[in-house]
Amino acid sequence: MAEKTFAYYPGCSGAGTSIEYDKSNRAVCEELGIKLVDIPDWNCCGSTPAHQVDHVLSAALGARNFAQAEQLGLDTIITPCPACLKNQHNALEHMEEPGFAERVNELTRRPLTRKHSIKSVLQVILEDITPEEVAKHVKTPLSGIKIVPYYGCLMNRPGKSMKFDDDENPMALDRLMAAIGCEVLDFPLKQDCCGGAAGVADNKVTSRLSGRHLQVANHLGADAMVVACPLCQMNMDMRQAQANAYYGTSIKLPVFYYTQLMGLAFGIDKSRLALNKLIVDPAPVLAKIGKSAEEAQA
Amino acid sequence: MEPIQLGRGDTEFIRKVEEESRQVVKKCYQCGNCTAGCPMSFSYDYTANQLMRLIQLGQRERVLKSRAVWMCVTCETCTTRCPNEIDVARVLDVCRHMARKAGYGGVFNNMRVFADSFLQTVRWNGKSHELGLMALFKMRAMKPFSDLSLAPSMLLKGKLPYLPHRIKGRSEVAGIFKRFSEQQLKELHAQTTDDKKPAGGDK
Amino acid sequence: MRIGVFICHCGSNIAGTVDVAQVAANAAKMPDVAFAVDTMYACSEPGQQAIEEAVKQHKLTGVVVASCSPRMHEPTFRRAVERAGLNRYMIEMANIREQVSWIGKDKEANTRKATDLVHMAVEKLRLNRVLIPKQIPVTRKVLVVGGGVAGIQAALDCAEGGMEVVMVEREPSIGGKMSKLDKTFPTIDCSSCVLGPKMVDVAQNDHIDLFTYSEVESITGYVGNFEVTIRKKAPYVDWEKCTGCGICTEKCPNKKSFDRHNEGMGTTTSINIPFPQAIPKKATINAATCRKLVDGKCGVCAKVCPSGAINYEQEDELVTVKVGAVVAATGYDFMDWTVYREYGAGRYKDVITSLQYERLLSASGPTEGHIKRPSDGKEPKNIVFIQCVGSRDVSIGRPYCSGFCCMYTAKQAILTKDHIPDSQSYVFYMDIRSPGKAYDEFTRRAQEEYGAQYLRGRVSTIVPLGDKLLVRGADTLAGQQVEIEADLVVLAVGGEAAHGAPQLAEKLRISYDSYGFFMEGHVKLKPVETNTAGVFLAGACQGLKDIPASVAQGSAAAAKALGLLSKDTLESDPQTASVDLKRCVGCGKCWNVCPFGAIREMDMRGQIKAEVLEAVCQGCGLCNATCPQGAIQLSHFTDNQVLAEVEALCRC
Amino acid sequence: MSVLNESNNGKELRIVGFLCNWCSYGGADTAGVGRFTQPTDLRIVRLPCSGRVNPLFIVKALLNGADGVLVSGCHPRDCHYAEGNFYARRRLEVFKRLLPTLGIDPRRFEYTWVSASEGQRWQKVVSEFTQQVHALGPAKFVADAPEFDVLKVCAE
Repeated sequence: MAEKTFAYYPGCSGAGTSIEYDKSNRAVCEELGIKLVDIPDWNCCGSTPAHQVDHVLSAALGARNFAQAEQLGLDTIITPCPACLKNQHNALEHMEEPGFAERVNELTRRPLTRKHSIKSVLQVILEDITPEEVAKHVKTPLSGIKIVPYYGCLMNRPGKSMKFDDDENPMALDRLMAAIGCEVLDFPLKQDCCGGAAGVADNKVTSRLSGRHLQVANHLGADAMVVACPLCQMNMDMRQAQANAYYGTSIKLPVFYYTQLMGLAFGIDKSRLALNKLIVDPAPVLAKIGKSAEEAQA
Repeated sequence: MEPIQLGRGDTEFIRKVEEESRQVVKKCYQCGNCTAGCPMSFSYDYTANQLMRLIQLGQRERVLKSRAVWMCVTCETCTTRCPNEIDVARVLDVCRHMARKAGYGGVFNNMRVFADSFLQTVRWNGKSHELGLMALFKMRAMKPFSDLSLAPSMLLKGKLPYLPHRIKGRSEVAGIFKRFSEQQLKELHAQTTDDKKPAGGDK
Repeated sequence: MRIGVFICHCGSNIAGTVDVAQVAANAAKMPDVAFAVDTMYACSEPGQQAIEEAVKQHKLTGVVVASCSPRMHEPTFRRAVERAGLNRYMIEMANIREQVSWIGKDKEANTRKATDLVHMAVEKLRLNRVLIPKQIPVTRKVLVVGGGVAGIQAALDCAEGGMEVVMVEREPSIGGKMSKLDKTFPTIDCSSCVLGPKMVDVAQNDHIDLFTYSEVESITGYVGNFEVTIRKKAPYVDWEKCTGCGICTEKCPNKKSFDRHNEGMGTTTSINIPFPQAIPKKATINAATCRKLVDGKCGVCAKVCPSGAINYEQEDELVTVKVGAVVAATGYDFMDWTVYREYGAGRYKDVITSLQYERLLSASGPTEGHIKRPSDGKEPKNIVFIQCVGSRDVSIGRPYCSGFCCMYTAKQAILTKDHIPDSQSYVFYMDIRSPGKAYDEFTRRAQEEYGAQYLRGRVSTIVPLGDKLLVRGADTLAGQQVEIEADLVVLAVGGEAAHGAPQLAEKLRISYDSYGFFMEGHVKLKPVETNTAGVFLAGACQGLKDIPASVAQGSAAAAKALGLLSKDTLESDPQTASVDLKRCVGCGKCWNVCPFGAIREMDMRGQIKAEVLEAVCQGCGLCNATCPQGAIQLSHFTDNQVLAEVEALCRC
Repeated sequence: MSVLNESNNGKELRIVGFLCNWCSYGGADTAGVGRFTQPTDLRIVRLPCSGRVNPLFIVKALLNGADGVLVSGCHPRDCHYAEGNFYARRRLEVFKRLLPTLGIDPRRFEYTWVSASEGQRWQKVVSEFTQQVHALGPAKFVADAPEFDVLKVCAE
């Protein structure tokens, strides 16, 4: 299969709180023949704070990354992080509006010379690789574990702007996880907001919101949650104890990045998937793989 | 509650919001769908649709002094489902920009302090630095002990590097911030000069 | 020629922004103008009399009236000049209201424009010829398309007036949407009790020829003389023999067919009679699911039918009828609500449409009038009604109000309490629209007497949680987000034009709006006429409306049809094309382009020439623009007349 | 404009509209009834159908001093006479392409479709076309139009 090459924007958290996402993502892309060329000396996209302060400032931070990518001669940037995606997607969209690009250029002093686009790694895997092709790479189907896919709010909404999957009932993770053998449960809160970055400012907010997700997932009998967003992962995994405290529950639900599970199914070495970085211990769930329900109980 | 003096609505405020957000707030017919779907509604003082209404009425102060403009997390549920195709999240974002410029929000507004702290680390390093951000934020927000319980496990797992990753082009990034601040100052100056002229309030 | 020009003030409508006296003074200088004056209301009785007197006094041979749109008052002024002894086609109008005074306030510019328009009319009139209409015989029979309550009313009224009626309905039974309703607002009348007798009247009326399970295939001709081809779809049952005994439906082994009458709330057999009161009460086979028709195995119905009516070989049949007028009463359909993915897009069994709910309420429905929710058959206690699903929503291209949902939702809330006394209804609404007689009192009763909790706000999403549905909405009056765990959610789905309406409109050559609703002749003054002579509208096909309004319009359309066909002959419009035989070279371009087949080839002493069939010509002028010789000319819109108008405008 | 009516302050231009009676003329009426303000330059010639428009009319208008010509009919598939506007579209499209060979800026001529219910659309069409013609300014006066064979091409 021909290799697909993209400019790659890892995002700041890839070196920190979501280091396991960055690692597993690189490993999975390699397996699927997606070549990632890191944008040289990329900067922070500004994330939520930048667009909360000013749209031009936010777009300027993104624009510098696009300018850096121009050195690579690649016009499509892909990123694993929906927040980075959304911010830089909006930067491009806003720069189409009259007068906006000029205001951005005043800040960056580096006008863009090419037409750029940005999409998520998930979109590339779903649309360019397809779940059918993904299934062909599976060495160990992850049968025996029940997962709930959680998409968060940033990746698909609003549909007329993001143009990926369904903005009310996204199915990308459902389909990919089914392709690697998981039992995928219909998760009614798959797109309800977890509170995002508000957790740092006030963790009661994230506890309140993500606690509902965890309870519903638990109620459905899920073994694990699968996400594609570092913010969601952090709120669901790292802050799971806070949510438990908030609601007086004692849920222990591992929260995987979808690339980690794909890597497992592809037989990629576990160290490259950084499973040990997860806060809620995934071991009991991983032990279930390949076993039927009865076996698992015994 | 003081009555809204309809004749004294701030039309310039309406125009500015519409211009910056590129949305037509008049299209809002107050169905409440934005409020209905808002995950942060519990933390608002005015609901999303009330904010839209207050903008329609030119109630600048009420909008910009509201807690809600700071609490919105831009999940865009409202934008996605608005029957009149208004990008409500963008309108609220623009209001937040205006509130910030007007100096509202205050030093104890956690959402504001968080944003400031985050961008400070980006300004210094070119990338955000989570540990630095945490320290900066917790200090500024005067709540050093919240989330403290998370630190050990995160540090242990190597998910919070002590030192920031610094990019080579950080001076370029700092330049973006510098020029932005200069612009803001200039604008602020222009505004304060304008303010000396008598203008309609929105009481 | 001696032309009289009358400049109408239309009160202040025109005179407010046009210097009418100046226009009259300018007109007096135009060629052939013998008399020019401004007048308060040209269309009023004194106004018309003034025109008549001026014609006589000044020996006028033609009249220009500058007033409103000719689409409004041309017939009025034609009659006026006719009374004064002129040919009725010796009048032209200048539209100085809709095109001048109402669209700009600059009096100077308006006065100039009005003068120009009068000048154009004068130049055109100078080339007008006397035209005499021909008398054409009419077929005194009316086609009613659609057998819902509006069509039924129109058909019965036409028959009552002594007219022959042909009714075409595409479903196997007449009755339309109303036959699916349990009760009707605001009186909680049983729907089938009030509609049933009317349906029977249709069946029993000797003047009404009923074609159900049929559609209009094509229609040709013109007012008074339409020829309609009807396609009778094959029911695979000889309806002459079928007695409606229903044995076939009892024995049919395939019981999983989609039940159209019950909106899919139950299933039905492949051969079925849609409902007990169906008219005609005849069986129809669903060819998509019938085992015999799909794979040749079965044939049970043929074996059990006591009258030998089953015929698997039956084919569609085309029937041609001649009628003088057409009443379109094709009703409406519900929009496809599954575009609301936030409401589950059909994935949640207990989110149903209001019409489906109507079937659950109905004693003749699949649950025999017991409200059981589709997922588990349990009786719901908390029922949420969401209004404006597919109405007043720009984002899905449905900006209009459907008009009847507020009322039927109130009715359903009331009935819910009647059926399940310990239930609680919640109604999400944006505005309660209840302007009919006793309507608003009805919505108040739903709240005050029946305890329905009304919440002003839209619903953002429905989330299934266990066996409940979490409805997340807003109460904008309380300024709060609200959540309810519902057992059943009923969507008040908005209406849209009946599927296939635009295609029928094209066959009938009537206009339709961008949503597919048929265009009336005039929004206010011609609500049941169309711009195609002889075609009338009744019911929701013209715009969504409730039962009383549909019935009223059915009667109105019938009155129009009866009036039209009350005479034995009609006058044809003489503004038709005619051929100058000297210039015609018989190239045939005109008869090739004529959309009506109104031009034919004829032989004139060995030379081929074109000939216009005056009664068939509709006066579009397509031939005129096509003729390379200028030999065929449309009366009153000849090349010379149009060019005279252009010249009046352009030559300095 | 006409002999009887000289002064127009040089602000107005001569724009001739050829409208079908059933849709566009009705649309213009609807715009009037709705009081949708429009520029005053346009004068409308009422025709039964856009199919009645002979390109000769447009040429005569443009060569005799009109600054712009607008033709408007029923939307395609919605013609009162079933298919008149299809013929119109075909003819007018060919005609528009031939305008430069007559020395006429093709932007001085537009054809469009407006239904009887589209009052607001009519307002928009008139305003935009008037603006377009004003941007071009007054047409240069061309005396005595020669006979053009191209017109016959259009008519077919």
